Amino acid sequence: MAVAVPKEVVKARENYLTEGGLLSWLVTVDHKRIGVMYGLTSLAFMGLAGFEALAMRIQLAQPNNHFLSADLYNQFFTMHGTTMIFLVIMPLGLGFFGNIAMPLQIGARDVAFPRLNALSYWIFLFGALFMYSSFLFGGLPDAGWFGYANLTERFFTPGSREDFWAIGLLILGISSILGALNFFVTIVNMRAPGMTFMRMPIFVWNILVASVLVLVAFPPLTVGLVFLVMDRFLGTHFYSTVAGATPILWQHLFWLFGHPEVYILALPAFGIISEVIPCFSRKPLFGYAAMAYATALIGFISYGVWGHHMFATGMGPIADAAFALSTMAIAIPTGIKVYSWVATLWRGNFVWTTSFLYALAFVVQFTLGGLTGVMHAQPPIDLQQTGSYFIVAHFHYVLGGGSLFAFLAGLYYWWPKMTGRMMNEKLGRINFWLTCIGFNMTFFPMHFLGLGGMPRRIYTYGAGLHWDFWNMFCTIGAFVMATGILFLLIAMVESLTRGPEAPADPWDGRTLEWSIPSPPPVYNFAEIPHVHSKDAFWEMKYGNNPGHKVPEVAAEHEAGHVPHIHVPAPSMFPILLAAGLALCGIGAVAWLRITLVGLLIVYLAIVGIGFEYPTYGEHPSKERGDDIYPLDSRKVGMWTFIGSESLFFASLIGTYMAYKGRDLIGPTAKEILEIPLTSFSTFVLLMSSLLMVLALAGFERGDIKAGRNWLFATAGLGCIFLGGQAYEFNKFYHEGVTLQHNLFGQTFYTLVGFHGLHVLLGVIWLLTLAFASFKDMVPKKRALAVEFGGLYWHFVDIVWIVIFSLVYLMDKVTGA
Amino acid sequence: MTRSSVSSELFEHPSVPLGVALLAAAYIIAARVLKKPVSRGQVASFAAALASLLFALSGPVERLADERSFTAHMSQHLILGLVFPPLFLLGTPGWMLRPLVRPPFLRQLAKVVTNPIVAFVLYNALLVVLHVPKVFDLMCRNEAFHVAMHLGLIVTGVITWWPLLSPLPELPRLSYPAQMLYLFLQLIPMASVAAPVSLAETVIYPYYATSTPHPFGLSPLADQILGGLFMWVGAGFYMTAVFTIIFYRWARRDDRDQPVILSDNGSQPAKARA
Amino acid sequence: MSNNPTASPAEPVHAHEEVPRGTIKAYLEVAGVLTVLTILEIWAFYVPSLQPVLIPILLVLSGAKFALVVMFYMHLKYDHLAYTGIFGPLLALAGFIVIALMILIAYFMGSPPTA
Amino acid sequence: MKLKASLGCLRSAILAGLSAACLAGCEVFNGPLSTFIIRSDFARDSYRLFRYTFIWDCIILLTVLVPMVLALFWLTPRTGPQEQEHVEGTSWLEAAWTITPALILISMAIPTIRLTFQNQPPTPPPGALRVRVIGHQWWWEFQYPEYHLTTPDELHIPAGRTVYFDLESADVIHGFWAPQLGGKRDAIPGHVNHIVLTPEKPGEYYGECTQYCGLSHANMRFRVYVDTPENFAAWVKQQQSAPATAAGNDPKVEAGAAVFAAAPCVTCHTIEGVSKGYIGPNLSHIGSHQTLAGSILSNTPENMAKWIRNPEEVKPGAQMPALGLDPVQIDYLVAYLESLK
Repeated sequence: MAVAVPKEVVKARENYLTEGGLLSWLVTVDHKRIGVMYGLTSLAFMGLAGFEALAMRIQLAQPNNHFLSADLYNQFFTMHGTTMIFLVIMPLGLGFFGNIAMPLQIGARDVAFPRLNALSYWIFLFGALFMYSSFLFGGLPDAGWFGYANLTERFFTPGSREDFWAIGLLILGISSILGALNFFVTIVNMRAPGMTFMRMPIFVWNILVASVLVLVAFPPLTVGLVFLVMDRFLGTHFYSTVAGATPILWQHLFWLFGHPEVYILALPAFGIISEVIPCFSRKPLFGYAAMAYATALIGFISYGVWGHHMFATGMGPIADAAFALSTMAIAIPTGIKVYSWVATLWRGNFVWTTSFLYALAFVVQFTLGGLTGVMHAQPPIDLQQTGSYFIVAHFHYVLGGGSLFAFLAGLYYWWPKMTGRMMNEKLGRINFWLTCIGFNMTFFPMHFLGLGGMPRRIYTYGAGLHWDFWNMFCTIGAFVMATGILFLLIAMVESLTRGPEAPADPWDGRTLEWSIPSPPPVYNFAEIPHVHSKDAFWEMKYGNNPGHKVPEVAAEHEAGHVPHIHVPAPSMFPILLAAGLALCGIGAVAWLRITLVGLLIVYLAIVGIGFEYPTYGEHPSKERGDDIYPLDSRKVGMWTFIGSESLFFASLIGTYMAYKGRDLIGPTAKEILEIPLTSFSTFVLLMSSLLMVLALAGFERGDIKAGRNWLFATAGLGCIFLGGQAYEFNKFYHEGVTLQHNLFGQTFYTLVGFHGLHVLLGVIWLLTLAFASFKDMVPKKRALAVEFGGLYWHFVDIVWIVIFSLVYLMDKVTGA
Repeated sequence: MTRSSVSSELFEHPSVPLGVALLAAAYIIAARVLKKPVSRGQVASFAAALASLLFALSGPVERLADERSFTAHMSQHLILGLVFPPLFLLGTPGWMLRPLVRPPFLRQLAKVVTNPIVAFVLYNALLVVLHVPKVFDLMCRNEAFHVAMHLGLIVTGVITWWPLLSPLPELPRLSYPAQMLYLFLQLIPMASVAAPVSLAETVIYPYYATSTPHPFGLSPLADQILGGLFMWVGAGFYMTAVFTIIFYRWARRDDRDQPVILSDNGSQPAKARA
Repeated sequence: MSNNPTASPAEPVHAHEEVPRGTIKAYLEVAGVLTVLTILEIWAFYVPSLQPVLIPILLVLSGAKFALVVMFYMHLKYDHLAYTGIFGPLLALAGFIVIALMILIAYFMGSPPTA
Repeated sequence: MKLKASLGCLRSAILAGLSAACLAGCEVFNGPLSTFIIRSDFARDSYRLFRYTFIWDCIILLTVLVPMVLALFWLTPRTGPQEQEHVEGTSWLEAAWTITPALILISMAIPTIRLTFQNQPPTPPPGALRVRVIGHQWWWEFQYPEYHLTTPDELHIPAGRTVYFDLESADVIHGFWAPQLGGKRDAIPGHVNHIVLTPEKPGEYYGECTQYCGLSHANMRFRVYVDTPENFAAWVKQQQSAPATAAGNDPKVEAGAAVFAAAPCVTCHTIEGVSKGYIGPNLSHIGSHQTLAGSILSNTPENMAKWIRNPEEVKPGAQMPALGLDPVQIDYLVAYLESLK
């Protein structure tokens, strides 16, 4: 009754790995290739972070050890954390697995924006290299991956190390946001026909929620970093008490990012486990709907729990209690997940692969980490444990024994699909057992050390504190684990050189990626599959529906023809744009003029991407078959971007409001702001929005000339607004309110200045469109391009509406 | 009033039992006149709705709310806005309401007010205005205004739940994802009213500051914080529960709506994989 | 959030087709209302007797302006609900951030020095 | 026979090794910084809540592990690979594992919130001893406003009397933690944090900085001496009096005092009646201290000399410069400082 699945090796005529030369990887926009590049880069950085960790473990093996200097140790622990989080686990989870598996699982030919995908990768790579290049200029960053202010102020950390850290993170943040935006749009809009949200593979659910979290979590971090960079370069005092501010602001902004980040790291792992366990238990996932709901709920709650990182800062009992409750609440959906995995195992028919072993180890280790997490939700317990090795043990169980183990499970699981080669199970076993034993040897005793009072981030400790035994034990464990990871490399190389060729469906899988050859052809699916249920491929194979064909492999095999599918053309602009961005960073720490060159490159590359295809409206999306999707991906992307930008401005406005009226010296807002002038510019900006819709209407009805003129008029009003702002800033400046003068000065200039910057970008955008329309590059069917410019412009307008009332009108109220 | 019999409590606000009786009578008469069957669940739900109304507006809750306890007053509002309306809508069959919207004018009006945006704004505007200290104080001291406000809460409550539980296909419910969005947004005005109340450092509702001692020995401030938390946390959990229910209904609907895959002979539908 | 989760595979839903947008007249009317609201804001700002309730007035007026621009000029009123579904919750979170930062930092730092 | 004997040997060796490991392992909880040695009400409350949560955690872990082990190694699948029952969910089970943890969490939340409020009283308890704790890079300063005293790195408090700490910082964020006396709190510039606790038993307790504060974060430790009330009173008296120095009797000490006055020491350090520097620790009674330099060295003349010779070597990044004194001068200076009891 079941359809025979071709178990023999079926090869695509041209798979994504072999097509084109090595140089073609530089301009590739293929999600699978980008995934592979993410994976390789992350593994390289994992080696680096592992090296740092081993060095630290040697240093801590004995009391009063002198293997590393204090300075080097601090650099190493800072970069170990930064690297593992930003350069290993996050890019592995989203960049690598998200790219390799997600589009295949939803039955798409690529992600929504292939070139943006390449851009994310290149920005990630250059950002990472940029950050590590500080090694050549006076050492690695050394203020911790959390970079608590005011230690990061230039006064306490002179030199350029922290500059590299802050600017590097800003660059990496751009990469993360772009990548997440891409995935979000892809999942929302590009699922195969019939694949409703409730039929998506659960891994895709997790990537979806993780992407949303990136979009909402990175804006506060970006704002925090912007303040930090301003403090370090421009002499403001957002985090120092000099002008009446508080370093706690950094902690709020950072953990507002930092806690969702934990789930950004963990959710892809949950997703992988939820695929691996059912596959090797030969059972469907238990409680699919509950799993999906728990995923969404975890994402949602994780945005309101950041304060549990700050119980020791004295937020006051009310805030402590609120954060304690919300943090404890997150244990419930997490518990649902763990129990559902166990229930999936119940009466399963197991296939004991290495991947499955990793998944089982994940469940146990993650549960341990989660349970200690409940303790940290309780302030009285947390006050004893935070900042100690107990915390180190906790988050290594969550992120190492959790996320990383899941990623290893996923690596073994998707390796045949990705490379077309099977992995050696024997090497896999050695790898698993060494890693697993080593991991637990290293990190379990850290619970004891923490309870024994050993603080984190210390490069040395005295003798006689009773910590010696376990520290030595941990160090030995670290080396066992490192050996285990070495076997992973051996297994990978062995597979690539001598591994047997993989069939399309080596695990008898449940999801769509197993329905196409391994490695997949460039276009993924010869024919976009139609989905009728969860576990779509399993249904096709065994779903009691003999008439239903198992599409891809069979078709390919029988006919041997490659269908004519246009795949997105390679593009050189992503790598160019990323290089421009990296130049901006280099310029900031070295010579400011380089930044200008970088900005110019960025601008040209954006224009290049925007006008790369002469008939934008149709190509390439139409030929990829995008017209089967319900929405326009680009518009979904635009709105998502706008939403994420709102959070950026919210963080700026929140800071402004929080610091309002705390200036140590005047003049303050109510003494200086001028309402008549600003009222006028508000009116100008509102009217520019009107002109903008008129311009769009012009383009939409094909009246290019009218549209262009309205565009010029809109940009003109924008310039008037900017002129008003320049006048205002100049006047304040001459009245003594400089950026560094007082809290009002720095928050006002930053908030209003960032808005002004957005107006400026909008003006450039609109002018670019207007000039392009001279060359007939914005025909009627491309009116969408104008609509995007318009959406951005209106967004700038609505932000101003808020700023005008909150900053200008309301500020006069207080104290009046 | 120190000790009062049940009847005197009931008739202290005669409008309440009267209104409840009227609703019950209307329900029975409608069922009789239109001669269509009402399911047992619907009757139970409608009865529960009326009971919640009685519970909230008469008896000990009302007495406490009237005289001494802000928390009781908040519970009253929560029942009126969050408990009664869904029970009422679940308990009333569509055919019973259809004649009401048959006249073109009423129909037009119903179309407008049950538009999700309008429905959202109506209820939440009332909620926000009601908790402005001056308005609240006025309400506590002026009986007529108080009754009007409570009626307003009930009516706008029903309207605001309409997009989620409408019994009439011609004034339809939102799609499940939109329902979840709608519900999520409902949390915001609720929290923005409740948060300042529960975080206030002074008593902001003077009516309860001067009243007789609280029955549970709470200080006026503690009473106010508790009332705020009822609204914030209690209503938050309630809404989350409703949200969860909608999510699972969505999930199940998606499962059920699978196109039936016909087997080869075209006769037997494939086994549903529920 | 896609609003067409059950779109049957045989007939994919096209949302690319022209959606009816606002007319020029509607845009002009909205511009008029926006102008009036702005004038009201500034007027309220200068009327001494309104000072105690200025904050709620400003919040309502700017909220109305915000909504008008988003609904009409940004076409959310005409477009697929999915766009509102994306923007709405993100906007709500933005509001949450502002309020949370204000409350937490105000509590931590104590009341501001009175000038 | 031989095999058996050697196996027996091996077994006893393994057993011995294991028990030695256990002993060595458990030693970690007997250290001077162990959170399991409880010497204040604050620490006891935290510990009790920890124990309660820990027990629940163990139970929950079992509810995961036991079914997992059963499923993996004991149960066999009911049917063949393709026709197993497709259980996609069981409502009552799912409800159970949603509601039960919620109830458990509520049972944890109630004492948690009670303690959270109890630990942070809005005003100092009446009769409490107030101690101002100021974190510096990388040493601690303790001030007793009640007694007009200042002492670095070594804190004396009386047993049985509630102490109300005001935590402040002179530069970056530090974390104040004496594990046996209770949980930590951060010392934040521009802000005053509080800890309230009542030490219960006289003794010497270790403390350390728990918030990363720069290069020598690891070298920022301190000691707490909980004294009997009588000893505490005596200590206060001794600290309040001018430093008792043997200046008149010992020429070395006299010479050391001269070195101190001539060297840049005076710009940073206070010795009552001699200098008024305030950047570095107050040295008025340094001779009576048990430890030096952020409690990382025991107070011996050799250590003192080592510290003065090159602070950087003892504590990387130390703010105190190497003064370039010759060994004889250092010898005098050490003698002088050690005489300040």
